[in-house]
Amino acid sequence: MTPLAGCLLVSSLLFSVGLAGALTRRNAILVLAGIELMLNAANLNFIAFWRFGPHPEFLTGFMFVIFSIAVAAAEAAVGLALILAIYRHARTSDVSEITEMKG
Amino acid sequence: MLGEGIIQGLVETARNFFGSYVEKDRLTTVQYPEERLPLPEASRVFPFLLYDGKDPDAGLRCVACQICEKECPPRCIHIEKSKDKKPDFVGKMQVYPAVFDIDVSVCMSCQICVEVCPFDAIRMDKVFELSTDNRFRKLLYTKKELSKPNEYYQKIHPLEAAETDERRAKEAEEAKAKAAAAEAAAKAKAAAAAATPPVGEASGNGAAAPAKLAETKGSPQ
Amino acid sequence: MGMTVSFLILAILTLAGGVAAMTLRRLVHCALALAVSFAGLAALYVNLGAEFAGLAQLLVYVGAIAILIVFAILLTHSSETELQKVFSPAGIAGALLALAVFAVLAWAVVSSGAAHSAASVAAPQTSMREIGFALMQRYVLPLEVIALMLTAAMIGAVILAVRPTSGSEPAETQAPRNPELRA
Amino acid sequence: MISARSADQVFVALDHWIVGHVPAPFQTLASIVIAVAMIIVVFAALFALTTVFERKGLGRMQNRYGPNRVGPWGTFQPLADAVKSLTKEDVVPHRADHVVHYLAPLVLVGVVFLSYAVLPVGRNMIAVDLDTGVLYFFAVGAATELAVFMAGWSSHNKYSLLGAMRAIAQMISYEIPLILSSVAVIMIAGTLSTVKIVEEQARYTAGIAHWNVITPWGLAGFILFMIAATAETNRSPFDLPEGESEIIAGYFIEYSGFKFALFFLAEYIEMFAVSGLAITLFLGGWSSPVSFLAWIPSWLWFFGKLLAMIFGFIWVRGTMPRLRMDQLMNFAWKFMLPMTLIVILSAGIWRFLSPAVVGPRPLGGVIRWLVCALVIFAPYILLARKLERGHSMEKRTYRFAE
Repeated sequence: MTPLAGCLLVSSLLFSVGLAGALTRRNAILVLAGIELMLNAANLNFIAFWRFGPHPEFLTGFMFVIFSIAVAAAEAAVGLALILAIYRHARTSDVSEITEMKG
Repeated sequence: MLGEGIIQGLVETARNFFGSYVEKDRLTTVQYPEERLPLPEASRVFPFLLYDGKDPDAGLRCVACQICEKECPPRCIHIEKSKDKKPDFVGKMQVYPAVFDIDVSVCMSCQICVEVCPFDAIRMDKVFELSTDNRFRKLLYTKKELSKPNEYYQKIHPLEAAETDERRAKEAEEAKAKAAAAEAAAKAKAAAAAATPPVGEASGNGAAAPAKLAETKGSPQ
Repeated sequence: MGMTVSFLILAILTLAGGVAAMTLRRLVHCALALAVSFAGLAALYVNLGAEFAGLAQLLVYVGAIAILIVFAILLTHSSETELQKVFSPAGIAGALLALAVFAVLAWAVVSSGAAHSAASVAAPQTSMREIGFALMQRYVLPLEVIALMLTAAMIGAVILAVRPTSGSEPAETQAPRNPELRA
Repeated sequence: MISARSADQVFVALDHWIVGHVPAPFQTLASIVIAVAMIIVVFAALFALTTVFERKGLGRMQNRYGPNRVGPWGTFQPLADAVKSLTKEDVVPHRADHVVHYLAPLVLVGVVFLSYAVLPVGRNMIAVDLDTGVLYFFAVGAATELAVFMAGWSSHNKYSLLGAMRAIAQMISYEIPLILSSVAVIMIAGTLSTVKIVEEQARYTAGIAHWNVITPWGLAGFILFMIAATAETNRSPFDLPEGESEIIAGYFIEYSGFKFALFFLAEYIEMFAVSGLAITLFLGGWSSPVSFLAWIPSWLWFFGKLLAMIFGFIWVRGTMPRLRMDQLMNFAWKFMLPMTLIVILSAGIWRFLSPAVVGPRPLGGVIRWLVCALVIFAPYILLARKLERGHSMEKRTYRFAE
């Protein structure tokens, strides 16, 4: 197995773990954590492709990761603020109990 | 301006810091075990027993009256009377304590024992370094450890000791005078008894009693 | 050829952290495991030659996001409640779905030619100077957009998370719903 | 100057000599082990010394002696402290989260020691010369917050949790001015490598070194950096995470014996690390301030500056009372943050007022200095007046003080 394939496999495994967490856990914070894990798996892919790709000198994948980290920071901040607001509203952070907008 | 006060404070602490190496006044700590501040005259911790003269057994003022034992609020004094008697400073025969223990871990230095003692036998000490590694034996002070000479008392509480000594000297003198008077009276009595018959004595007593009664009735109460 | 030992160790650490973060019962443990996973990923980036990205990952994820998550857990009192069983029917279904996704992804990785053709490239020499120039020249527009977005996100997060002071309008509208909140 | 040169490089030569005697496959490992061992031994010893010097210094500032019983002038006090903390019973609360409780001090100490990897303690004396040195320092330092949280949360004690929350809020708030004030230096030096930043400052003009601290933005940045560093390391007057009178001891209440000693160690080691970074960024690292003193070994310069910084920390601790939580946060966000941004602005102006713009050296340099100083000082006055509005205090008199 080449290093690139190894990286991609690790990344896909991490993605699946994040996905499983986001789907199964009921606490909103952990759902967010699962999403962060998936985002990180994607970042690992970018780094791997940058590192083993044909043109590392253009820094494309690298820059994508930098920007992605910045976006993730913003996402986490807003997401957790949302969870806090919802918690204050509904007194729970369990996503399966927040059913007020259900049709 | 913002930050001015901080600089003033920093200057002050820096003055303290560097000043402490040149000015002795900036270090007010007394290095206790080596240096000691003199204790004030009035300082008093834990009682001790006084004795006169050289021999702690012979000169011990305590007569084992057990007033202090009864008055002691935390009950830290334990006294056992002796079977025999010995003469006190005025020559009267008194019992003396066979056992006199003070548990200094219980004593609260309240000084009540000193105040109730009619014989000036117990006084407050100035010792305070009584901590020890054995809490069962070494904190129970026996008669031997408690007995201290009058000179020691004069040293630690000079004013009080002088007052006590003066009083005791007067008492001793009075007692001596009384003894002399008693002796003289006894002698005179003996001489009188030899002169007069016993019947006259009895009648004299009988005449005196009604007179005394009338006297008390007549008083303004 | 193949993967180096350090890569393997870091990958296992990262995955273990991720799995622990998604399966542990106590939420604070989950957050700590998540931090381990993030740190492992940062080390992986450094291992792959992306020093700057790895350190940025450490600074942002471990230093900020993990802390944010921890704060959120404490502020929502989630650390005290016992959670659902991990092996509930929904849990098994989700896990199976994730497994399926992984199978597809792994199949794609293993069978694609691209993963094998790019065998071993010498580690690209990227100095901080180059990264800086790239950020300031080629990627200056994304950089500015990101800056704007971060500012917007910060303001948004503050507005969302700030507790409405009693007397202001949001508190008035919320009051009948949960009166104990104002106490 | 041969002897001076060799005295300067004596440890480097020793390192090379030892590594040269190790079989070839293990040479990298040996050099790593030597670097790590040296860092741990030297800075742990400095920690031991600092504890006694701090107590003596504080004592002198408060008109007392400080420890003077163990050994001559109390210098063996750290040994007694070590024996005491090692022989104490290790008490763990019954309901504590034992694993996390156990790990927290280890993580903290480990992380804090990691940051020494990029500190140049002398010429050619650095564990790893990273291209991203300063970023590495801050990135590794970010993990201390998590360790503090672990300690506070796992103890299952409301005071330790409160202390941890305070500590984290404080550390996050002050990390921003800390990083921003070092950004000015990074901007001027054009590199994140600590070695290059020091080399940049080790140049001499007319016998005086190009230390960043002698520029207006460098001076302001240095002061802001040190304030932020004091808060970051939870030292007085920003020690309210461990405020004894309010929350007993903060996040490490439930630690005793050796684990408590580890927390104590981590706190001091972190202080040295941040001081070392301040020296690297602003005080010219291992370089001497004037060129005729350059014969003194570089590591002596570094450690001399470090001791001076430690004295500064002790001095501040002996002077100022603890802040309140709201004062702390207001100070971070309303004063430190704007001021660090202004420092960055001033550094930018400094960069563009090169001699080509303001004229030749002596006069041009003075103009440049004054302009940059004004850029910092005018906003400072405005900000200070705004902050002081409504807070003016009359001079107090204390009835019983005199």
